[in-house]
Amino acid sequence: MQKRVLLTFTAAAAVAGLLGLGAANAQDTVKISVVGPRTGVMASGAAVTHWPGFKLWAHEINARGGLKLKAGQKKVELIEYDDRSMPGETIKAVERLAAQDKVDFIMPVYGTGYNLAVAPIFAKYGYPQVTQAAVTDQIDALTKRYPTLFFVQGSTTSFATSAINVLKNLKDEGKIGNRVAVVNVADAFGIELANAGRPLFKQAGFEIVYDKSYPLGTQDYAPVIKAAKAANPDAFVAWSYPPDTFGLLEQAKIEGLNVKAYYSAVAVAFPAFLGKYGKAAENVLGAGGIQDSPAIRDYYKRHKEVTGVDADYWGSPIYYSFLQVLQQAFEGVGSMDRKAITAYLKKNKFKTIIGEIDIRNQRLDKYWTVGQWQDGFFHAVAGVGFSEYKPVKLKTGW
Amino acid sequence: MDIIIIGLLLGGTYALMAMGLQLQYGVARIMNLANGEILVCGAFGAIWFFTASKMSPIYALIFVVPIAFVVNWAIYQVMMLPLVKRAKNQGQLEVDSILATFGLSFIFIGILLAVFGGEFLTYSYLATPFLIFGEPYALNRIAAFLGSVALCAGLYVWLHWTRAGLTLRAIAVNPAAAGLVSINVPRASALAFALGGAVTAAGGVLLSMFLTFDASLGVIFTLKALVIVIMGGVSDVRGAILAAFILGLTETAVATLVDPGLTLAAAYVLFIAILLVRPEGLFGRRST
Amino acid sequence: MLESRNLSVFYGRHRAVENVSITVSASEIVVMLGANGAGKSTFLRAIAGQTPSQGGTVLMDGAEITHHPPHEIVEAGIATVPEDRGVFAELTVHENLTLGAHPRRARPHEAANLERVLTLFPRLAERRKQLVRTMSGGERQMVAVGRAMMSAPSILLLDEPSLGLSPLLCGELFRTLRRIKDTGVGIFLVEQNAKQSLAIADRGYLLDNGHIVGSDTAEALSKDEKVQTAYLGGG
Amino acid sequence: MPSPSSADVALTVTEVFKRFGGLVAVDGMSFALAENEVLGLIGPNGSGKTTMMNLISGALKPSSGRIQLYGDKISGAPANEIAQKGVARTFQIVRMLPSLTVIENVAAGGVFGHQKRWGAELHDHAHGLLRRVGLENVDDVPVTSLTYIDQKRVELARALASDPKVLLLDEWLAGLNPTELKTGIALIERLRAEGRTIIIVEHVMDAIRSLCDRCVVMNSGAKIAEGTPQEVLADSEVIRAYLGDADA
Amino acid sequence: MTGGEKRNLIISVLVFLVAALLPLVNNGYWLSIGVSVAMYTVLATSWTLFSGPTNYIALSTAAFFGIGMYIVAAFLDWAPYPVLVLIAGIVGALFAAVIGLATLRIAGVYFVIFTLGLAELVRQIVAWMQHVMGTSSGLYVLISMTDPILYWLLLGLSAIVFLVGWWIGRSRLGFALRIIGNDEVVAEHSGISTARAKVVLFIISSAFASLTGALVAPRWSYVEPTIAFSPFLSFQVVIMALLGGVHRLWGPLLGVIPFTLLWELISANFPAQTTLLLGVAFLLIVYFIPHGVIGLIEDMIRHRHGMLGSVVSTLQRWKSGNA
Repeated sequence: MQKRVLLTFTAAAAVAGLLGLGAANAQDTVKISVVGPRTGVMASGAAVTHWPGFKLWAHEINARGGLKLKAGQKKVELIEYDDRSMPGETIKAVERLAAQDKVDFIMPVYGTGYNLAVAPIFAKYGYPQVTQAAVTDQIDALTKRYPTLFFVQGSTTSFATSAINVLKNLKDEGKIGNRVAVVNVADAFGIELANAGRPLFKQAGFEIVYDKSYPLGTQDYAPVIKAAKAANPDAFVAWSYPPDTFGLLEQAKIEGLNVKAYYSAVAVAFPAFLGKYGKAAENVLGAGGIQDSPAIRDYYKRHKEVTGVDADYWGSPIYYSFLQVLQQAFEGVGSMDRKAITAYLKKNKFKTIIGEIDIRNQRLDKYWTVGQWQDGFFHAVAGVGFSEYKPVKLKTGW
Repeated sequence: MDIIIIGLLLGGTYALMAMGLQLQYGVARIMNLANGEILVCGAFGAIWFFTASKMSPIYALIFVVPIAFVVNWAIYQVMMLPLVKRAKNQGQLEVDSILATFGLSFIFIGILLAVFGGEFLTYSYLATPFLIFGEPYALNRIAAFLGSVALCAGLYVWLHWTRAGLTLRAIAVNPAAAGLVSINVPRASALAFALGGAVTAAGGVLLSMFLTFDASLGVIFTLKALVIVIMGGVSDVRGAILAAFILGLTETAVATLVDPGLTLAAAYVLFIAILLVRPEGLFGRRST
Repeated sequence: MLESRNLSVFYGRHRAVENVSITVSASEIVVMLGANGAGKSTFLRAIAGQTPSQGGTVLMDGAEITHHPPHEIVEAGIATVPEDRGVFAELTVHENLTLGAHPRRARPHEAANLERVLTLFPRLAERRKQLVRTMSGGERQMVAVGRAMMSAPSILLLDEPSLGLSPLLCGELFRTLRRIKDTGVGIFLVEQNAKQSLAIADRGYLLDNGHIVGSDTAEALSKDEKVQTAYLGGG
Repeated sequence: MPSPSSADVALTVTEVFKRFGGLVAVDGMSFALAENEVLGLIGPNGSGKTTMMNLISGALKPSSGRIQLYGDKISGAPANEIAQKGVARTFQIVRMLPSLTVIENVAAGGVFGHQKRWGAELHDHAHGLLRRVGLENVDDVPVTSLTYIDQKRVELARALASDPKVLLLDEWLAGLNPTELKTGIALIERLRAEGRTIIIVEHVMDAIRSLCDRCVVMNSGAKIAEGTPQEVLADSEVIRAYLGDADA
Repeated sequence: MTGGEKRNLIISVLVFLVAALLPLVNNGYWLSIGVSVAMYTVLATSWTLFSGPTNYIALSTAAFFGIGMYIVAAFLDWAPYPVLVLIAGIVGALFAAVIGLATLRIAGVYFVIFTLGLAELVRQIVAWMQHVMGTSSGLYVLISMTDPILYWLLLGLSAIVFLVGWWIGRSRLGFALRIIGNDEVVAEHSGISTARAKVVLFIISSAFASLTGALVAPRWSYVEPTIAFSPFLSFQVVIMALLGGVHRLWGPLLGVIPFTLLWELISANFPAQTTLLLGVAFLLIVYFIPHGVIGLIEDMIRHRHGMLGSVVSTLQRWKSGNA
């Protein structure tokens, strides 16, 4: 037994040595690490917004010669790690980057739960954590708890509220009736949205004629859509995730669920959505949305050129904007001093492709929440903090 | 009526997912946890083909099926056969094959990621309503259902009416005795494994017409296929087909009559209940 | 002719069979007698290719078949009826018999062989569509022997064919074996039932603790006092 | 047949049937076993003897009928409960616990059965039993290294370890060579002399003659004769059952 | 207690004490690996308590782990955390008892998939209940739990697992299990209620998984069904245990440590092909360490050649088997 234990320790020590070798220490570049899911349940979402976002940003910075720091211009070296959609892996990877590899900067991870799981580590090592892919109702509690944590995608409730407001406005204008069918995916974000939305619908004077959840991984949405259709709604709201967003819409189209307002949460903003449904996507409402501008159009073009994939109309531009914010913070501070960067973020406003933004309060002051496909662009039709939005159109069949 | 038709359509989908695994486990005794990844490969093949050629994805079967057959045959020869030879008993082989194919599924995911990237891949084909008794159903699902029926029937006829099929059934029933009637068990097992892989990949092609895929999605199909195969009883392809349809009908009935939120829970309750009543599955038999 | 030369089988360090040499020619019945655990079944399984052997050789008509897989051994003309019968319980009688004709050597004569088997076992002709699982022990034994005969073997190996059979069925089986022998097939059986098997056999070997301890004509063996006390009991 | 209620009856089997699908393996068996008696259960291959033993030990449940141990119904109970009530057995094909040592194999029978022992008491008891069945200095040897006869001894010692009220020996002598057979018979004779209550299933007629007080003969699942060994072996029906048509 | 046992006990206590010092030495990266190792040690060792002797491959770890997590997450507003951890253990045990009693007839691969289905079933029901009951607040576990404390708690729990395992090994229950593992028929006929023994072990094993889930919940902060009931967790536990060896109490530990380090090595050095290489590493383990690390070590001791030699000989055997 003694011998074996000894042997184990020897082996462990040997591996430890190897691990140590992993961290190089040349300092002619700025090492920036990205942790996120390449595989597992979160991977497909990350493949649309997370990975290409960083790739485009790093490419553009390096193309213009690097980050302008006090010590001179330095190129960005992006190091990407796969957490396989497992929080335990995310925690280990971030801890390793912070404590072992001592990288210059760590980007936020992908997904609400994952960002919360690593928030203590970011806080402990003082890295600012500008979570681009996290939506929660606990912003107040969390930002108080972690002074390095920033939220830029708003709260669950704000998404539900905005979507319901869009419908309420239509109702108040007399364009649709007050019957709404609501379905949701029985997983974290879907459940949260559904639970936040239920009282709001009532307040807005809607009658919920159908309210059911369906499991993540459902392969046939015919029963859901048939039942929703049978309830004869004026509007249809699905607090949905990527695979079911596609499945629900296809079934709605086949069943002829002819509501005047069709809302589905996550993934309507994905380029694949338009690619798959083309004309049928017209006037579909979804979470996200972007205000059209030449800067944005240019961004989409560059995104496609550099990463080879289309950016979405929700997360991608937000990712890019906040990478612009970080870049300005890095260059404003002039070094990769984590504490100074955090402080800088809390003091300044920034100019980005989506306009001037402010995260001084550890949260974004304005963001878009509801978008609608109109003529091949997913226009923002509602949000928080903006004064003007594109008018909502009614859905007129498939 | 509605429930029955939707249930049958879904059952056809499930049969596509499970039949290949049934062959691989029932005959070759390999509990292939990479089954779902093979299905995803088939689907990706069809998606790639459709996007590139704009021709019916059904034509993708022409190259997906033979490739899947060859790849799976090679997997069996290179990876599984050493395990089969090494295993002292069925239990050992089961453990080894579960571990090995679990690793294999990682490799498949890695390759798919490298080739296709990680995002959702989907396309629209035959996504038009088709009226049966005045009710609309998705034409692509009906097409897949017909494909599934054809595949089930073809497999059944082949297994029951040809000598080669009889050989495979003999191995499924009593692998030890198969050698006694001059069946080259390793070769026939490789054939079954390859055929199972080809059937799974063909299922992927058909399912790609209406499901959305990404590289990591295989595990969902693997789980479903495992449940169906075990529910049906491992050594009879009829069990898997029956189980697939029972599952499709149950899920649809629960979704329509009770609560769609409980469909998958109901599926697992059904699965567990069947095992409690018949621990060897619907068509299974306790070894005598 | 089937021949084993100094065949040995080990299970780990445990010696099950050591240096066993036998011959079986066409048209003869050879029985190997031995108590439980003497190594008879192991020896038979080694010849049939179901258990690896660690020493010695097995020859069929002069060609070496040691270490060949079971299906090649059948192809070489050796059919085996194992102790558990090895039938396909979930298949029909007819399917079992069809599978028996799977070897390439047997396929051209499948129809004739089937005819012959069904003549040997008229019972099977009546029950061709029945699942073997639903049949009695005796009927299963018929299926097993019938299936072995479907492969048109030169040599038929049987492991304790009398096990689990009533004396009546047992007698019937042994009479059938004699008829099979008359068609030119060599039969090798391992048995505990010394009395009945010696009655139909031409020659016999005695196996004890993995070794051959005696061999003679069946007639001589059945009169041998040692054999009588050891295997026939007083009853 | 003695009445089931009489005090010296250890085991009664009443109208027991066992069907497997369509096959009737045990067909209305009834017999009784007196205390301190050695009963031989004999019959040709496939006559249902081992099935009968399995029914008594609880490895199988009867389709109908009743089995009682000292008036206490045991039929239908699981094997472990029957073992705790005092029935121990050996198996037709010797069953060792291969990863355990010899003494652990024996001790396995003495912890959970009729009489339960543990710790030093168990160890001493198992050691004593090993000596009684003729095994010395092998306590800590892996059981797989023993010869066939010695494994049979271990199995016997294991069955005895719980001090069972009724011992079932299922072809315990099968597979022994003539010398070993003598030793084996002597061993059972000693058990008989100790006054143990035993049912023996056996093919070796010499053993039946010398060991059994009484014999029950089975054929095709049913009892065809009962009496002293001499009586039953002279019975014409028994002879016919064993030999079939005198052809062979 | 024999001298050997005393010595082993002292060594074990020393190993634990040394392990307990880790947070004082390194409060960062190595501690997070330590947490991982401690967590999987509890899960794999307790898994082995049941599956080792019975040879039943249970893929239900995630079900019980998730139950533990959700109990903490759902009731944090109503009860103090330590109480919830205990409740999690008790609920896990009760649930295991029900499942264990219901599933005794199921064996082999049917049991494997059954337990896998069980985890999925629990996940589905929990997700559905969250919808029906409208408890979105139950998802956050925002209480402070620093890495050193979590580590010590998990280390303590693993010490308890080892003590329980050691106690079982010396008890009648342990002896009964060894007999069951050898031959269930003999066990039954020796008076052992094999059903009860198995259920008791299943309960013990599952309760530890629930406790682990409850302890880890605050570290993950946010609990959602897909994460809490991830089937990968179940697989990983099984694989680690099998890699180490399931016939000794400390076998799984010898799987957990190298496995965690190997995984870490791959994730750290090959970020782009992590999954692919994990798969390859996996296959190499299955093919070349067929009897687990314990088997490798025992092989080494038996043949007195180094670890490399042992792998090479396995390779040769494999090649010749393949030819």
